[in-house]
Amino acid sequence: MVAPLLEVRDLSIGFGSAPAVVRDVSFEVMPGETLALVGESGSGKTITCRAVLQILPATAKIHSGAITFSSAGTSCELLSQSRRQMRQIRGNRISMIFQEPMRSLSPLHRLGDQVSEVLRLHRDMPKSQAKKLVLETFERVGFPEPARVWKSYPFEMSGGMRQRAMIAMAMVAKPELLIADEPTTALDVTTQAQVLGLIKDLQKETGMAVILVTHDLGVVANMAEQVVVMNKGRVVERGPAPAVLGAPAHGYTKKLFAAAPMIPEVAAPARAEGRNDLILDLRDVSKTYTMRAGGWSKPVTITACHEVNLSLERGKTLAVVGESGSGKTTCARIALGAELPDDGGEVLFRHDPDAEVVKIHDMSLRERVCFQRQAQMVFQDPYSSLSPRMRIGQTLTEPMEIHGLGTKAERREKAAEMLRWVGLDPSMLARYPHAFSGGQRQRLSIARALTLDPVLLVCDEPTSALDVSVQEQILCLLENIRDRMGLSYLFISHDLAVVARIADEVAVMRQGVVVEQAPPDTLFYNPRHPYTRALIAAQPEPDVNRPIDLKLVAIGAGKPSTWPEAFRFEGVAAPALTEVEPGHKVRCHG
Amino acid sequence: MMFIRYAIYRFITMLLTLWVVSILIFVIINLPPGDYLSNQIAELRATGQAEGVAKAEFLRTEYALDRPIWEQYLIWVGMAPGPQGWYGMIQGNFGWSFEFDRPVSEVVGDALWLTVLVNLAAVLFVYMVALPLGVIAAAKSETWVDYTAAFVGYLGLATPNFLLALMLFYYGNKYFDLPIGGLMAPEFEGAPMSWEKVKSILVHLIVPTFVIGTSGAAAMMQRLRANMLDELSKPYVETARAKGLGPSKLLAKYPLRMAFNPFVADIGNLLPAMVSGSVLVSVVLGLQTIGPSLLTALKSQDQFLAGFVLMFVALLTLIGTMISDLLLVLLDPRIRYGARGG
Amino acid sequence: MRKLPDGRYVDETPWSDDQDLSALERSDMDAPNWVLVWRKFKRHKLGLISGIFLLLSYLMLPFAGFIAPYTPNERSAEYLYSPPQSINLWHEGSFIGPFVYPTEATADLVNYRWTYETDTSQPMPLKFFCESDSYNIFGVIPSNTHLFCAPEGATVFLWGSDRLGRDVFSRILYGAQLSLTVGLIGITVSFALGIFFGSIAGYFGGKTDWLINRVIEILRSLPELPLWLALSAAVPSNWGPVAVFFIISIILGILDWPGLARAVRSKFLSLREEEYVRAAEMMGAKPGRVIRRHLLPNFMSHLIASATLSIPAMILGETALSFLGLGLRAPAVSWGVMLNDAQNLASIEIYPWTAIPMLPIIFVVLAFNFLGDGLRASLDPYKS
Amino acid sequence: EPLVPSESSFWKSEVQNGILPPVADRLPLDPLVVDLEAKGRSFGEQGGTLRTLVSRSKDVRQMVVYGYARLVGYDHDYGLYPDILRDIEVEEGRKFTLHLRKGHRWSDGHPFTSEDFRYYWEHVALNRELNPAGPPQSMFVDGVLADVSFPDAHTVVIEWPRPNPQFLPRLAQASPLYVYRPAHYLKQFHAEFTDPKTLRRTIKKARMRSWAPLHNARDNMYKFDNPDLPTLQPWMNASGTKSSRRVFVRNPYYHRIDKRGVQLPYIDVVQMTVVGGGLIAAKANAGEVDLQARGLDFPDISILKKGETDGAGYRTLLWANGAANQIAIYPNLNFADPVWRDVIRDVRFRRALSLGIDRRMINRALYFGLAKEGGMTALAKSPLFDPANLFKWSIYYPAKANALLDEMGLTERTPAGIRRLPDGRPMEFVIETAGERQEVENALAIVTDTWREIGIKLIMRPLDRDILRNRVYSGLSMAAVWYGWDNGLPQPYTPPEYLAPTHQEFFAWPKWGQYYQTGGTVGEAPDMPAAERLMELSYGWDQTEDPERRAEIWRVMLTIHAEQQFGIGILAEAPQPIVVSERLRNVPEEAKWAWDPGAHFGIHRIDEFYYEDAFQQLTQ
Ligand SMILES: Nc1ncnc2c1ncn2[C@@H]1O[C@H](COP(=O)(O)OP(=O)(O)OP(=O)(O)O)[C@@H](O)[C@H]1O
Ligand SMILES: Nc1ncnc2c1ncn2[C@@H]1O[C@H](COP(=O)(O)OP(=O)(O)OP(=O)(O)O)[C@@H](O)[C@H]1O
Ligand SMILES: [Mg+2]
Ligand SMILES: [Mg+2]
Repeated sequence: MVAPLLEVRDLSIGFGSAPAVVRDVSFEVMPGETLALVGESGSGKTITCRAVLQILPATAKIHSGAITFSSAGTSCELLSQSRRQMRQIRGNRISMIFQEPMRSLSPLHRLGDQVSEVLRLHRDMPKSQAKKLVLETFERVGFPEPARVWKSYPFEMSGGMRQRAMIAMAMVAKPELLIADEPTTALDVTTQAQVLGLIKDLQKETGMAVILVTHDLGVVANMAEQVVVMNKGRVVERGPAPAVLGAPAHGYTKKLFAAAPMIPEVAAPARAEGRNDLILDLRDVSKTYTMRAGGWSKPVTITACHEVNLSLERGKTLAVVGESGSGKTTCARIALGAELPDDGGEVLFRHDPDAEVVKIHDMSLRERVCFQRQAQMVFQDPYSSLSPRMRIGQTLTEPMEIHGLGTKAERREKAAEMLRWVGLDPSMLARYPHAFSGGQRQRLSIARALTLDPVLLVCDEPTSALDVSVQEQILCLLENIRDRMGLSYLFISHDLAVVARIADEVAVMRQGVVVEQAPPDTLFYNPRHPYTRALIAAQPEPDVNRPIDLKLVAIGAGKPSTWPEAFRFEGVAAPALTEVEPGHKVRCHG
Repeated sequence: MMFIRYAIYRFITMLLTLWVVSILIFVIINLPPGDYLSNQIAELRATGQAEGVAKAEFLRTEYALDRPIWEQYLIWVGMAPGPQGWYGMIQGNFGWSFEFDRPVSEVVGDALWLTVLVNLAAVLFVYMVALPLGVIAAAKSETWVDYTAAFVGYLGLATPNFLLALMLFYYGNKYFDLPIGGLMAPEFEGAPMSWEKVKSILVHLIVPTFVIGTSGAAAMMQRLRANMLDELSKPYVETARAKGLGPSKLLAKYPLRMAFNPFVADIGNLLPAMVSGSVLVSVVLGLQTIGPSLLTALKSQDQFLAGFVLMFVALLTLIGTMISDLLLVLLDPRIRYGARGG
Repeated sequence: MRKLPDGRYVDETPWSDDQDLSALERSDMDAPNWVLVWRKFKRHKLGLISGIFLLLSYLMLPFAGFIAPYTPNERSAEYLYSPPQSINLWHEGSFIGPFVYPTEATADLVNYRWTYETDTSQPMPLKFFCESDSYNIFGVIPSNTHLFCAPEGATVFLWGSDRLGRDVFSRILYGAQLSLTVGLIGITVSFALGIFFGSIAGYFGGKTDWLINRVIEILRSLPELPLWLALSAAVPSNWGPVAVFFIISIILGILDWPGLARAVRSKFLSLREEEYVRAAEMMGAKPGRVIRRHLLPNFMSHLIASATLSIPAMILGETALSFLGLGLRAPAVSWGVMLNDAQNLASIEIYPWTAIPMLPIIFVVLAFNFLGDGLRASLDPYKS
Repeated sequence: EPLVPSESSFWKSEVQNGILPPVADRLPLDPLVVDLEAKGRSFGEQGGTLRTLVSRSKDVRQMVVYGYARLVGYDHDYGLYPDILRDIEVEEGRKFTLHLRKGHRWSDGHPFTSEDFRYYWEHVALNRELNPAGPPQSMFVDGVLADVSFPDAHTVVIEWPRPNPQFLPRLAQASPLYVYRPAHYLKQFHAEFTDPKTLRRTIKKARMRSWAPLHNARDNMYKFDNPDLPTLQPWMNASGTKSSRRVFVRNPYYHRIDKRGVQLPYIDVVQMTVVGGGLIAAKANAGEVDLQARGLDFPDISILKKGETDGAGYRTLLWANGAANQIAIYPNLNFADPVWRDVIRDVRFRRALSLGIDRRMINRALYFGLAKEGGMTALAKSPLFDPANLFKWSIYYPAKANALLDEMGLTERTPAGIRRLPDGRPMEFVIETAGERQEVENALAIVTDTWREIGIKLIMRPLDRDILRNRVYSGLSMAAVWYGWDNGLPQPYTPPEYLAPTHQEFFAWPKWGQYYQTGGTVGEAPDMPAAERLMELSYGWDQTEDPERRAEIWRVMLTIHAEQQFGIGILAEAPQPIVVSERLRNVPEEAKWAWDPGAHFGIHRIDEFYYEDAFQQLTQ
């Protein structure tokens, strides 16, 4: 029998004197095998993965356990390795994709530099060759313009793009073991398919083993040979994927799988129409950025979105889906006035059916304060949007403090209440943001947005880091509030199942333009645009028996220039959006 | 492109600022009552040297000191004709030093490069000592390395420069045969460069560099340490560690660059602060920098000399600030100089 | 763990849906921030010790007169440059409580120094809670009781006496009153201004930034030296040295802010682009709030370090200034004044005890540094 | 017997190469032959390098002071004798006939004749461009300009209608009145002698604006910073101005020789190095000087003695300071504040201040008791010395002081025990100092304590020297500290003007001094009887030639000062440490250290100092 590449035995990790957050975790990874680590948000997946690489937070303590890494006939105990030996392993033989790509990339260094560093370090490669390889990898993780990425800084990238850069960084040196901590949360399904395909290719090519942390059971079904299910710091079930997925044995596993959302088989009845009471209206919104890189040469401009028209009715949910980097976040930020649209674009907001229209792109100070109370945002990258030196208690009470709501005690109470709403314990109020798991931070972000009881909520992938059961809980919460208080959502997501569930209207974006827009039932059952079709096809399903063809899906719709005649375009010179049937608009020629 | 445009814009601003500063400097050096020549005359009278009085009176008209102050300013800068025609700084004439009875350019000439030398040595010392020590102190915070570094640094800070210099000179001379004062053995002054001269300069530089440098080094070290400690636990450092970067390279490439921001902002101040900070040190240590000339010039109100030296320091400051602004843009790509909310 | 036949393992411990293992103590949740910080600070031993040391030093200030056996300008004409005397407990093998041996000075006119001879046959016990020269507690309540004084016919110069026969130990105690307070005012002024202007320049950018930057540039290129000289002539003559120094240190502070302001500005220029700052703004936070709650805490370490570094500069500021005829002067007593008196070779080589004031400076400075470091560490979110 | 002067080894090669004439031809026909034995000095050999330090680069002029070659100069007994001059005849105190030495030459070998005096007088002093303000004040007596004539190449006659008792002392000062110039050198810069074209070229090269400043810049007999300027001093400047070490080499044409025919100076080279003032003691301690007094103060003695015992190769001599007083307080009789002014003008106040000073304590604390305690008056070495003056109102007697102040009606006191002025302000007596001397601060610290006993609060305010002076002159300072009169050793023939309100530099009466100095355009006329009396006396001294009468006037003036306490002296003749190389000879063990008369080392004639084992040096 082959020795396992990595063997984790009875690992327990705790913070300070508190009870351990990871308890007696054991699993093993065979060479070339993919092990999926699934489980509840905050159950210790990330900590376990970090323990393998010995990059735990300073305050974490390994109480017990052993991690053995064996390859090429030698095996070593990672927990007792010297730092020097550890450095030889990190990045070289084991590499890791971190969960929060924005914070995990250095803001001052270009992506090319950061990614190619691994090669220079461990592969002893000349610069030019390293660059070539990196550009190639960039291309493989789905960047249309690798050269631009090479000289971009992380803050110039969209969430998904950063994540892909992170993936490229981990894979470019072709390690023996790849630890991927939720590598595709910020990716649209086609890009996700492409990335997963790449991982599989590499596995075939080099015999790489993978620990894949994910909450997307569809991905698990498509990728994993082994599954480890974690809950509250413990492994509750582990075994071959077909077995676990097919017939979950443990109570938690059962619950988890039951919660997996799916695009409903039959069209859900459309909700009641309430016409022409727009709370938010984006008209002809475009945004171009100038790249910071290249001080001496001519400035490079990037069109993040182009003539986007979106309107959100009061009490409704407008979902935006689309390719990573297609300008969704940009639109959302413009909608909230965090960014100004290029000249000509207009953003109109009416907080109350009878109220005056406020021009978001041109607000007076008073209007701004007023608007900021009514419209809130859940950021795509929750970690960066939480002040690192503020305790969560302060962060959550801050919006109320700003607007002078309630007494101190009331504010605290409300903060605690909010935490409970999103499924966290109020005792965490005194913690700092870094002491949470990815999914917990995402929930904090949601909690913060809700404290002010806004009328408009812009959610930029609010549940991407949540396991399905918690996601379910959050979605219910959002729906609840919407129905109770008439909240309106601009909802950005990659998860079509979630969109199908919550949206009243869906806009599909690709390369800065909206290519198709319709209510979900129309869209999901009668997609017209080739890109929309590709998206739906790429949605993985949590069924081992129905794997999607990653290759095929990854090609997706391909480049706009390869699309059928009716939809084809180059650059931003897209055809106009035409209404093909009532409420269903598609960008096509005539 | 954008960078070049910014640089040009910054340069023009600098010139404007320099002009404003020149006015202020002129006002300040003329602030104390009297002027060089009246003081000179008083001194001559006090010591019974009636002889020189006539000469001093002569100089007063010669250098337009009898005109209203604004006219003196214009003449000094070269924006108005003086008694001898257009003869100001714009025309490249820095005026006359009454104290040394020579043209300012001659008085200052040699001292200028020695000043730069001493201060460069001090800056180098600061960086060579403070940078690694600060980083190490941060990396090994709260260990004996850290504490020793802090102790030594603060020892230097808490000892008055002059006392420190005196001690170093005294014991240095006693036990290591180091020279006392000066920047080179006098026989090398004015002599062409030679290996011996360089050696002499180096030996003479030891104490001044140390004295001027210690306070700067301690300051930089401690602040760098604090800034580094802030950065060390950020996730991007972990990423770098996960790549398998060695500790020194890791520290230097990622957190140090982040922590460096406040220091880049301070580059503008580095040289001028050392120049003016080293004035007193130079005076007490007898270094032939412009420091002593500046102090005597100021005390005796030798206005053209003082004015020139001050303008020189101001120019250094302005250039330094400009460089620091430009570097800041290069260092941190996130920085935009636009107004908020744009 | 139980192994199922199909090769999988299932956890057997009873599982229920709602139970949280990461529950902390409840008290933490409601404790105000400073309590949490204090709890962390307490664990930083060096910082704590330094803090206590400083606290005691400051608490001592009003009572300096009580602790000191002499008043600051009290001269013992017969004991110039007396070396430090030791306080002994045992005399010829028998315990007789704290006492000193009397000394006698003779002028050595060969080497031109005072030589002291100790008469070890005559132990003279110290007096405690004795009455001697009067001083003011808190600067107002007159008193003449001292903790201990020299016995009749002897002296008690713990750290020697200076050129005029003044007790170095007492002067250090009195000097602390000025050195530990006046300079801090300058720091406060410079920090307040530096942080204020630096943050608005850095945060708002644009025209505000331009304007503040020009002011900074101009201020920094303006020479301080001539200003001091001008000032030394302009200060009204009947002002006491302390008042002069007080004003000077405020002016020092006013001139000193640009350095800090630029550091703050540059850091804020980059920090303001952070996502959490955007988030705060999108919640409607006013600039003041963003600066105070989001930006400044992220620059706290630098500020704390800078503040501790300014302290020696301020304590010693006078020594540099006194070259220019400013700064504190006798009869005011401060550590800087004392060191100023000691700035000659003789003090280094022949009367080294006159340079003792360096020690309290170093101690105070180190204490401030460690205190600052402790504070920094307890504000550091990444440290538990 | 005819002297056979011997050639110095220093110039030997030049002489051999014909660059220089042999020494016999270089000396004047009638050189000044120094009688060393009479002074108790020994004959020396030529050679050696003397190292000394100064703290400012403009202190090169100390070489003119130390060298002390004057037309007439003081001898070590403070009598005036011709030096550069062969002889001087004085008629009625108003006509001075100067006889030059035949064959005397400038240091560049050019003859020194009456032509040099003529050039000075006609083309420099009287030239309106060079001297817009006219000839120096010293050439006027009661507003009448001297009449100068040049009967022959070696005679110059300077006369006034009325006696000019100050003329000779002026010529002998440390910083003398130069009534001659090296004409042959300076003419090239003078518009009347050089054709405009050449001159313009020179002006341009020197980066000057016109010929007058150029001439002025080249003509620095006292500043001594122009190596090209010929000189008559024992050493001539041989260094450019760039270096911090100035080198002075022996003047081959110097006019003094010893009885053995050895041309002075004995020492070949003087090296004067500019170093930071604070380092002079350290350098001396390390044995890096051969003769040093400047920059050394009494407190340095202990460290100097230590260096001596550590074997740094020097001795430390203690000379007595020649100023009338080491530390004197000058209450400003012209102070701007009327209330204070009235108080200060009350002689009882000044006496009380003086009585309230514990001079013994200060002496002991600062000078090991080695200085002379007492008020400001002529020093004991002076024939005009009177012990009564020394101690008048100058004994520590607080009770008497208190009584005097009470008598003035200053009986109101603040709670802290400070007396109040008539208008109720507390008596905070602000004394401004130049902030240069630690002794002053320490002395005032002691005075502060004893004055507190008489109800006066002393506030000391250190300022910069120039600022202090400006404040005093404009009546803004209440009192100032300075040295006593420069000349503590007056002779009956010493003009006593500095005791009368004729100088603003006497800080007690700046305005009266200005009034006199400017002929009444600035300042105020003296309006105190004592001051007016001093004025009269000074005038009376000028009017008489009789030494007895002059001495009498001197005594009266000194008594008035002692009675009035215009300047409150604390102590005098404080020891001045002099570091002397162990190998240096002919340095007096005990002497006065004084500026004028004295010229510091000047009257002790450094040119007669020599090295025990001078190694012979060749010209560089
Ligand atoms: N620095 C820290 N201090 C204290 N507790 C921490 C710290 N970091 C993480 N935790 C806690 O440890 C637990 C496990 O965190 P971990 O990041 O491993 O969760 P996760 O399984 O990756 O969750 P997610 O799917 O949400 O990313 C969480 O409850 C979290 O709150
Ligand atoms: N500050 C910036 N400077 C330059 N380019 C930017 C900047 N912000 C975004 N972009 C570019 O704009 C485009 C759209 O970015 P956006 O963040 O809106 O994408 P997105 O649709 O949210 O993608 P994702 O799903 O990956 O988050 C991307 O190509 C990105 O590189
Ligand atoms: Mg995680
Ligand atoms: Mg996005």
